[in-house]
Amino acid sequence: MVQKPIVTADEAVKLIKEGDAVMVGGFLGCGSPTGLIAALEKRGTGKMTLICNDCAMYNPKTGEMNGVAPLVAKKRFSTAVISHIGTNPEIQRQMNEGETDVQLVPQGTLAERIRAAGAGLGGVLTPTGLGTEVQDGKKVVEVDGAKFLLEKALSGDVALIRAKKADKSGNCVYDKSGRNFNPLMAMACGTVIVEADEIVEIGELDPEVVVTPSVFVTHLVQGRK
Amino acid sequence: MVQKPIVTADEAVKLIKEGDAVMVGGFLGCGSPTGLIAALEKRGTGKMTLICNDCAMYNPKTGEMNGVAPLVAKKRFSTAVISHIGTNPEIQRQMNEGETDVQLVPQGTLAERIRAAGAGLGGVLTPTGLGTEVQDGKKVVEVDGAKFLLEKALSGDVALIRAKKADKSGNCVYDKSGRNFNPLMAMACGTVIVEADEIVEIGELDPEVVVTPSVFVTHLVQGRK
Amino acid sequence: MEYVANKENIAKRIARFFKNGDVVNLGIGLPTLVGNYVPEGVELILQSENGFMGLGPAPEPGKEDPMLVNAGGMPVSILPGGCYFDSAMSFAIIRGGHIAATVLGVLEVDQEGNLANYKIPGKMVPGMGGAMDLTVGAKTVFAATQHFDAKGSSKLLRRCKLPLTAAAQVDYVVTDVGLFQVKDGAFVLKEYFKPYTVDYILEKTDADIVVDKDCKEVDLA
Amino acid sequence: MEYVANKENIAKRIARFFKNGDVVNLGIGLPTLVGNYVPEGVELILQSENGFMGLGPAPEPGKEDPMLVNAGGMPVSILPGGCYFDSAMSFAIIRGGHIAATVLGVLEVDQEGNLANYKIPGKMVPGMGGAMDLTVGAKTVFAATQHFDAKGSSKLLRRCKLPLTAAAQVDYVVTDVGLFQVKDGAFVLKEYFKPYTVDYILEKTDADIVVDKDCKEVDLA
Repeated sequence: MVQKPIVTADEAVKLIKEGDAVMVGGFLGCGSPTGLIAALEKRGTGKMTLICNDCAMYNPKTGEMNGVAPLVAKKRFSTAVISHIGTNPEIQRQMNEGETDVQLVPQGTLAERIRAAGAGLGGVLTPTGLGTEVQDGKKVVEVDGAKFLLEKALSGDVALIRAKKADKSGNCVYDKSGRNFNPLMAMACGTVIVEADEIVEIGELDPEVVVTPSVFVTHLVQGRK
Repeated sequence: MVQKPIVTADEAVKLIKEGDAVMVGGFLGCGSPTGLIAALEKRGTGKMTLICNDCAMYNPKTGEMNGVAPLVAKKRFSTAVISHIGTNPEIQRQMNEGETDVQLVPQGTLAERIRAAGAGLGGVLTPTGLGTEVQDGKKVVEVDGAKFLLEKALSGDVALIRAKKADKSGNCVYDKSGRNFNPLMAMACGTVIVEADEIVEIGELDPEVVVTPSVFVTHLVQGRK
Repeated sequence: MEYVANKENIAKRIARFFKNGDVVNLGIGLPTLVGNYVPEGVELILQSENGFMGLGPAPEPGKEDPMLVNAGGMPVSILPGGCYFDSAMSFAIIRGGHIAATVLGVLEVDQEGNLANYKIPGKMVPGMGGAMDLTVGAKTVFAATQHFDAKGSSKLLRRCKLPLTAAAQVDYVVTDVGLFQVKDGAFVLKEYFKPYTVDYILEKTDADIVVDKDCKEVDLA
Repeated sequence: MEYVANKENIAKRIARFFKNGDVVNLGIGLPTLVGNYVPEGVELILQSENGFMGLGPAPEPGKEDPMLVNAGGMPVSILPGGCYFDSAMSFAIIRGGHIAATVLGVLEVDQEGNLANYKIPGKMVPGMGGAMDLTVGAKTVFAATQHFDAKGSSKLLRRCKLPLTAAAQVDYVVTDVGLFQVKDGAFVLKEYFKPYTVDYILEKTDADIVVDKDCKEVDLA
């Protein structure tokens, strides 16, 4: 099985260009690729679109933050497609003051839109959001008498993924509730960078338990210990 | 974790009623629940709808067959929603002579339609089948300039699933290429009967490697050794 | 009669709805309390929308695992028989109707079964997270709320004014004064909780209430 | 000049297209032969649409595992680095464009890139299986076919008459007489295979052929 390049976090984030749509795994910081996030924070490219479940935790009193919050604080993203921002007052401030365009998407819809892009589907029909503001501007499609919103596939340019283990061909397994959006985002971007806590030899992962097949992964980064 | 009833194959197939839509896992017989199939063949309920990847292998010269082929031979199903019948001349004969209504569905579309039903989606938009007979009678939906077929969710009444191991709560893992449609069908039916090669105690399956969460499974059957 | 907010009573009453083995998703906050009052002999299986089944209690201090948190980001545990999955599977379980019930907090709930619990325009816009999918997908939707807000206004309304989380999806509203079933465009009062009375509820609630013919007093103390 | 069918040459030529690490799905039958001719230093990663990556050779007789078969139901093996998945993931990989190429058999192929390979109405209706998804999803679609059928008719046509597997998806047609790229409504002849000539191909093929300016003879022996 062919190996994928193993690069440093700094090298990896150079693959991201200004204006790119960047998907970042994690749920309130759990399962976020912290090394890649730190490198992207340092690099300084702005005007990107962040696609993520949430903007992670940020406590303005203590300055404590996790997950993608440092990228928000440094305004690396001018648009966020996201399901929840309630734990990060900074992104709420940026939204309220018109500094960042925040597009709120129901969490299950976000998951399906990303998966659809990865699976070559144009979109899915979901009942979620019918009769709410989420419906605004969207097509309502009736199937056998029931109404659904047409939600379009959502792809990105680069995915930043956190795995527990990856083999050198790119097969990944995840760690507990750190799995969340990671396997979906790994399907939906042309460049897929996996920060793995551990990089193992090809053949070391049981083929029955691989969650993300190697075919999706383009680069590997050794996670911070 | 609450246990699911462990029943015999004969008891299990009594849950199937005449006219039910029955999903059966397996791909050319690999990963089919053979004990449940034998019980259903014996039971004799007819006029059901079979939803399956294929009609498995049947050699009319030797009489050898596998997977769901015995159910076809005994005409337990009057309708088949299926992606491939090329390895079973008997279903082709039934189709040609108008005895069985065969609805051919592209394999990837069949997988997504079943998953959509399990996931509460009304359907998906796929490029597969555009400009072919598969398009007949279906809605074409344009998304950002690209055309897709609207393929509706496909649910069933009962799913017959073959797992390698199930714990007593219903969590399942599968065996190599025997996985195929089994985890999808387990999501898409009200009654989900798992024939497991091995039934283990709750807690014996690693929570990281479970493929079908217990929530989908209603009954367990000990597979034939 | 003086109103005294009582979250425990809300949780207690909802907990009595469940039967052994029900798979339930409890929202963050008040709904989480429901888990504390499940009757003897009933085991709830909790789904956590960030990606697992078999949500267990918080570990002892010092034993927290940062990779195992609930949908509020707080350290929890997983029970034997639980399992992990990705967010698409998590919401397939939720949206696909595989969850017996969800219990959600309330900003406003109305007699059409509309729920508003995720947004106060210009003031609080946290995003809907998983709430919209949960409300649409769970077989039974419980809206769990104090009957009155801090200003004394009824949280049960004729028509929600805030942006909706979901339209016409709420099955039961459980407050600290009574249990209401949403049916045919009205709140059907099924139970009133001691010390409140039917008259008190009818007078103080800003919505159409139908008193069920079997309506009864229940003591949750 | 006499036409002699030569499946090996078709497979040999297609095999030269691939670069190291390409993920490829080879259809049952002729396309499977491609795997035998991959150049030194090029490792193909084969996807099997029934649910795994890393498809390896058939095991020795007696060592077959009935739970590990290819999409034709024949016993195979899995290579280190391979992994199993369900049919939805398998076709997500296929439809989502994650497969560099697919090689498919042909009943008819036309100069618009239409492919018919799954049905002869009233005669052979095996079902499309995964062929429609593969043709639509793979980045590059190779139609692999003998240039003529058993009756001597060209399998490359102006317009397919059989029901289509997919419309306008074929990128290359590789036969035992030449290599054609489908472009702007014509077959562009890129290579002709010894001993055939450009004139022979133009005369015997029932379709519009454009001879590429760099068209050359290739000896596949």
